[in-house]
Amino acid sequence: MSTVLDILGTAMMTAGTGFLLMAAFAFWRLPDLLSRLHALTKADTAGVALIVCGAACMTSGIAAVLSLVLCGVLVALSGATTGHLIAQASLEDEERA
Amino acid sequence: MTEAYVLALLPFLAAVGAAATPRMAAIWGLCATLINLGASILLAARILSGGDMRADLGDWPAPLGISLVADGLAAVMLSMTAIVATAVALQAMSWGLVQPRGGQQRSRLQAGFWPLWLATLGALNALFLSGDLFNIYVTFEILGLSAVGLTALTGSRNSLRAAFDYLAAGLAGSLVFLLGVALAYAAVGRVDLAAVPALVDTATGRLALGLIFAGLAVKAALFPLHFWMPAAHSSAAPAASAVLSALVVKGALYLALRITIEAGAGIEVLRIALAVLGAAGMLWGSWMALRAERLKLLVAYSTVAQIGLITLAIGVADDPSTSAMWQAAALLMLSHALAKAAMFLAVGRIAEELGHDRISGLNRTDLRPGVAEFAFAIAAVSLIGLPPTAGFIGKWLLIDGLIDRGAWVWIALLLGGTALSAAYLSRVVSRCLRGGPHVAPGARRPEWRTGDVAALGLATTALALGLGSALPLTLLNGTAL
Amino acid sequence: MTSETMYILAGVLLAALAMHRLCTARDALARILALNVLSVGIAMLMLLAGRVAGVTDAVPQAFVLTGIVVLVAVTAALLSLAERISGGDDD
Amino acid sequence: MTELLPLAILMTSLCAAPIILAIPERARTLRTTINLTAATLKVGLVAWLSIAVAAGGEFNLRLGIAPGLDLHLQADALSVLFLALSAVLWFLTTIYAIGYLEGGADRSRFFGFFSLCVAATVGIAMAGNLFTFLIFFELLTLATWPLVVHRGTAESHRAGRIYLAYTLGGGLALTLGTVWLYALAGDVPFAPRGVLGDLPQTAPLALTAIFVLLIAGVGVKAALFPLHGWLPLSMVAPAPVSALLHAVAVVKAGAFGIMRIVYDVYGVETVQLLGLAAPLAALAAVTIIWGSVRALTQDDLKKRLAYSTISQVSYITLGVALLSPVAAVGGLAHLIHQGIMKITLFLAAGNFAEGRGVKTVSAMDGMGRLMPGATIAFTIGSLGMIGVPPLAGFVSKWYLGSGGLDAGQPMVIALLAGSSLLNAAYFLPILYRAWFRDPPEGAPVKRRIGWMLAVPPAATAALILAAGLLANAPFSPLGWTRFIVSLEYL
Amino acid sequence: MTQLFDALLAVGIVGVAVAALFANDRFAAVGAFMVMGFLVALSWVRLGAPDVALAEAAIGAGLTGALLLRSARRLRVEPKMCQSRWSVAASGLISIGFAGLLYAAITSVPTVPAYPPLVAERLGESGVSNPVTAVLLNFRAWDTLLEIAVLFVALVLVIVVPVSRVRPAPLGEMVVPFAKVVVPLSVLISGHLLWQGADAPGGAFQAGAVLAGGGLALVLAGAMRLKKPLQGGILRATALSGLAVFGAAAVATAALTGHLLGYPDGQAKIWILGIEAVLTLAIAATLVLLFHGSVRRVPK
Repeated sequence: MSTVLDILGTAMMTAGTGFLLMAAFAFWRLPDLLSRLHALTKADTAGVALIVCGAACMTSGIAAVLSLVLCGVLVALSGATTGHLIAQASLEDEERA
Repeated sequence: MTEAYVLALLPFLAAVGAAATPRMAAIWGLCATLINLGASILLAARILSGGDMRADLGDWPAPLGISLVADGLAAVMLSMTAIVATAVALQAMSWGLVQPRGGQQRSRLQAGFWPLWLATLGALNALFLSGDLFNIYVTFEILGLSAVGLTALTGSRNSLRAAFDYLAAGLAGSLVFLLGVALAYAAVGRVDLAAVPALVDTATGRLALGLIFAGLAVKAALFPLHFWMPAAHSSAAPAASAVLSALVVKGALYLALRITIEAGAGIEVLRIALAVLGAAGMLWGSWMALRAERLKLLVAYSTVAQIGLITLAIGVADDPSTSAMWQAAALLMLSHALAKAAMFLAVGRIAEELGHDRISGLNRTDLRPGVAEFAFAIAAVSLIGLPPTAGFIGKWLLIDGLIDRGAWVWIALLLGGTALSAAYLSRVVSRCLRGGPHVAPGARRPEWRTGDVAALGLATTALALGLGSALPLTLLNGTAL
Repeated sequence: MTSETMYILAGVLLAALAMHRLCTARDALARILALNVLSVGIAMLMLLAGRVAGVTDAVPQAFVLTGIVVLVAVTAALLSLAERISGGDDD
Repeated sequence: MTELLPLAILMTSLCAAPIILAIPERARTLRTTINLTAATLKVGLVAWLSIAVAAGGEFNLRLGIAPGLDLHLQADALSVLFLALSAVLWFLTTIYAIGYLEGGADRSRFFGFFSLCVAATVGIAMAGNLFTFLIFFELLTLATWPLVVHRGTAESHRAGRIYLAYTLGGGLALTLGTVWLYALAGDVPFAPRGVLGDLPQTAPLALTAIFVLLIAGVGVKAALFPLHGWLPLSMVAPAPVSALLHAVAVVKAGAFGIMRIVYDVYGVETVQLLGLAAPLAALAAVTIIWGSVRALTQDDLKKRLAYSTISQVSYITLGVALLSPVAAVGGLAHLIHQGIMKITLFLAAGNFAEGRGVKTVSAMDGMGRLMPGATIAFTIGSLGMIGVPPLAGFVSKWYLGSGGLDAGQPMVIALLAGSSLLNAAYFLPILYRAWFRDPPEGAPVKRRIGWMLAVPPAATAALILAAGLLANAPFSPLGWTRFIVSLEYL
Repeated sequence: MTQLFDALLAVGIVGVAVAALFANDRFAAVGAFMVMGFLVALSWVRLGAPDVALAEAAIGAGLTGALLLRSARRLRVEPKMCQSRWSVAASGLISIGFAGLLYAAITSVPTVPAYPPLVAERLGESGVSNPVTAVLLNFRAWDTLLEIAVLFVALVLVIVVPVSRVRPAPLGEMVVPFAKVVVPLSVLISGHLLWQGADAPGGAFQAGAVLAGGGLALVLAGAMRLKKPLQGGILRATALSGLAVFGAAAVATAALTGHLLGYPDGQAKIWILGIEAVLTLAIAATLVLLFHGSVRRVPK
């Protein structure tokens, strides 16, 4: 049973890292701020969620799993809020400019 | 050993009290300063009779725990700080004991001064007592930060800019000092002062000591690294600049002296570097003081020169285990602290009376030179190091030791420094006396204020200290070598 | 090249770069950043100096912790001074 | 109780100084009473001390400052000589100064530093070792400087700056010499016939260098030839200052210093051994001649007296440098005689300036008729300086001359004769103008000379006569110097 | 495999540090500095110093980053000092030489730290099992007291002497729901960290920093009206209480056991936890006030 979980875990974590790499690549290539922001928040949250699940599979003990889930929730929450705030700030700058 | 605990802790607790109740800050300040004076005198008496004392904090032995070491040198430094503290507290009293509610600008100056000043006092006491290098690093941080607070107190634009440069340079100096401590830890695995002799053997240890001295050079405004100091000391409030020039700079000099005592003869290269930098600082500071236009700037540059002199004294002293030449540096520090504090307080009073501190305008005929000018003149005498003062005894011991070694270059430099300091200080005193025969009939002498009493008291103590320098010297003999 | 020597190299480079930047920068923010990076570099060296046979000595950790807290206090003071200088409000 | 006497003498003026400085400007009577009581008290104490010392009393007071360094007050025969001179003359000059500065500005400051000066002079007189001597020597510089710049004009400040440069430079040389000597010989007390023990054999070169440093340091105040520049310039100071200080206290302190160094530090044999006496005597001779020559050309009265002081003080140095007991008696006696004579001249010159606004020699016509009292005093002083027989000047020159013969230096007689001629050359024209020329009509009376200004010159003139006529009385200056020299050369 | 990770991490740290130091856009520099802080925290976890990693992440990168971001926009850009190329090159050479010297010094002599055996032997008596907390709060408690004094002096400089009227504008209502989740969480986590500090990585400083993070979220959400003197007063009182209580505790221990900061044996853990609780609140309040600047008391 544990080997299946380990394989599943590593698979999920590699997928998560792949998402993060794609987010970085997108950040580098995309032209303007808003599209970069869009790609970044989405890909990052997904990538972190996958890594959290992968790690949860590999670790044992409910405490570790819970703290991992907490990390995932916090990253998702802060990612969304900061994305929104930066977008709002850049819009205000454009109006003022 | 309870006096040492009182000295180390009381100022911090009083600082918190002063910050918590801004309108009664002056009462906190005065009581704390007086208790501090009493404790330092008791400590000195106890050391005179009983010899050195060492207390391990929390009963943890030396390398692990921190130990407070109270020996002759520490006692001299503590009583120096206490005396200058009382005078500065007296001067600050002129801002009124209890602040009226709503007094705008004055209350901010008052509310801010006392907590920062008590924190400086506490940091100095902790520094002089501490026997652990990292602990000294933290005391340097408190010292730097509260000194910057004192500089920025007046709120004028250039005092803030000077405060920023002071804090940035101070932090850089402390970090270099911390890097030195880190290397010392890497070399010998422990950071208390007892480990300093072991540092001298390995290359890493010597580099660590070099870095520590570099950090101290920045903190003590030694010659090439003193760029931040004149602006900071001349733009601060009078009581604050007295504290900055007389005491805060002494912390770093004290530690340099303590390390040269602990390290003994091992660090010849560092000693010569210190002596050369000191001599250069002395000449350069005097040269700038000769050309200074404003009185506060002149006194600030004279601090650069005097620090150069003290560092020269530390650098040329022979190996402490054989000769007592290092005591000259301690005596010079003591006399400089008293005289410079008196001078800055007097300059503050002169600026208050005349409304400006340009040297060219010092002799308005409708205001005859009063007590402040007289205190300035006496302080100048002990700064130059003329006979009855402790500065003279310090220079005497120094030249005496140098002659035994036949080091004529250093003696020539010392005498040159004395002549230069006589030149730039007599420039000011003669300007005060210049009045013209037809003195205006209404000419009056400014009346006495508490500031004058503080300045005159300090200046006469500096003068009389020369005759009574047997006391500090016997104390210094009791230092743990 | 054990991992420790790499971290030592990182720490040394951090310290040296920060010193270089400190000497050449006049801008307030740049000097504050340089000081912070220098402090981190020193903390790195302190920890690595205390690392023997895979175990990091607890006392340098306490030193570094104290160093970090001291640094945040001084940085806050530096920033408020810098703002006051450039802000120029008429307090 | 009596061994505290030296301290009491020192304290009378040292404590008076801060009190007078603190007195507000308008408290005139309080200031005058303090001044006079301090002066009379000092004269009384000095008299008591001299009786005790004559009876062979020993006075030693020590205050330890650092290991191997202590402040030492000692009253021996030589110090009593200088003490008597400064006490008596300070008493007279205080009276004169009170009168002179009537209505002037900053009098509290003046009298404060004035008594500080005398305290320093007393300290120099009673110094028991070279270290204490150095402390009071520098204190003298600090106390006299504010008096030189007292008038506050730009010119007085230029003179003050030059004065400070010379005296502080000399102070540095003296400090270096003293520290060097202390480094070589440990504590250096003043004891008859010197204390250097075997040092002259082991380190002759160092001792010569120290001797040069010490004499240079002291020579500035003794106005020896190359170091005398400050004296004529500081005549800008008010009359009492130039009278007491630049004719008596400061200059004599320098000469006294030379005596202490030659007699009580090195001792006569060591000076002879190291061959230092000849150059010193030569330097003194040059100063004597050079001072008199410069005095000839000076039109300003006080400047002429200043140059004459430079040459007269070198008589004392000459007496000391000849190393013969008789010359020593001449030198020591001249210390007193020159003091009395010079102060009479300066006080009289002060009266001329105050009374008639006469400051230059050319304006001295007919002063005999306008201000007879002052001119008589001036005449007695001048004749004494020239060395006319019954007066004090003649006595000391006589002993100097016979001392020169005794030391095998016949050339000294020629020197003394020549300088006496020069003295006559620059003093007699003044007397001729004062007595044998009629005054310009309608000369304005600047100020009526009160008793305070008239009495002191008369008193000092009487002293000159007494010192000359009663020369061999036991308590006369000559008698006392014989007593000192008998101790020194036994 | 782990060596590759360490190598990557070390290179990453230096790269980001170069970006932080030499970037000419201020926000990029501050951003790079925060990233560097987190990477360094990661490296310290790798080096087996979790307490310090926590502190570096929370205070070094988080709070300092927040302070820098707050001030970045307000600082006037001083004109680029046209330093002669010579001085830049010279200082560059000197720093490279210095780096080489430093590296040689550190690696040349094998350190034999004197502390580990002592700490291990005395850990039992110290009342806590986490060695770092034992050193901080017991063996070298005097260092910590002085460190709190440093915080106090910085507080006085920024608050009592209102050196600057710094006031971060609230960032708009979007932060309020974010704050609603984050603040209770930060209180929970900081309490956990405080309690766990006795035997596992954690302690007063880390807990204080997390609590300050929550406080910052509140301030940015504009929810915390600091204008009213009452609220400002309470915050200032808790901030000052840190040094006051620690000092009083020191005096009490000196009275009880004759040694300054020598806890009566057996009750060390209670003393330490009590002090740490007060310190957590004090550090949090101080850091919030340092961020928020002077609480302007509206003059009546």
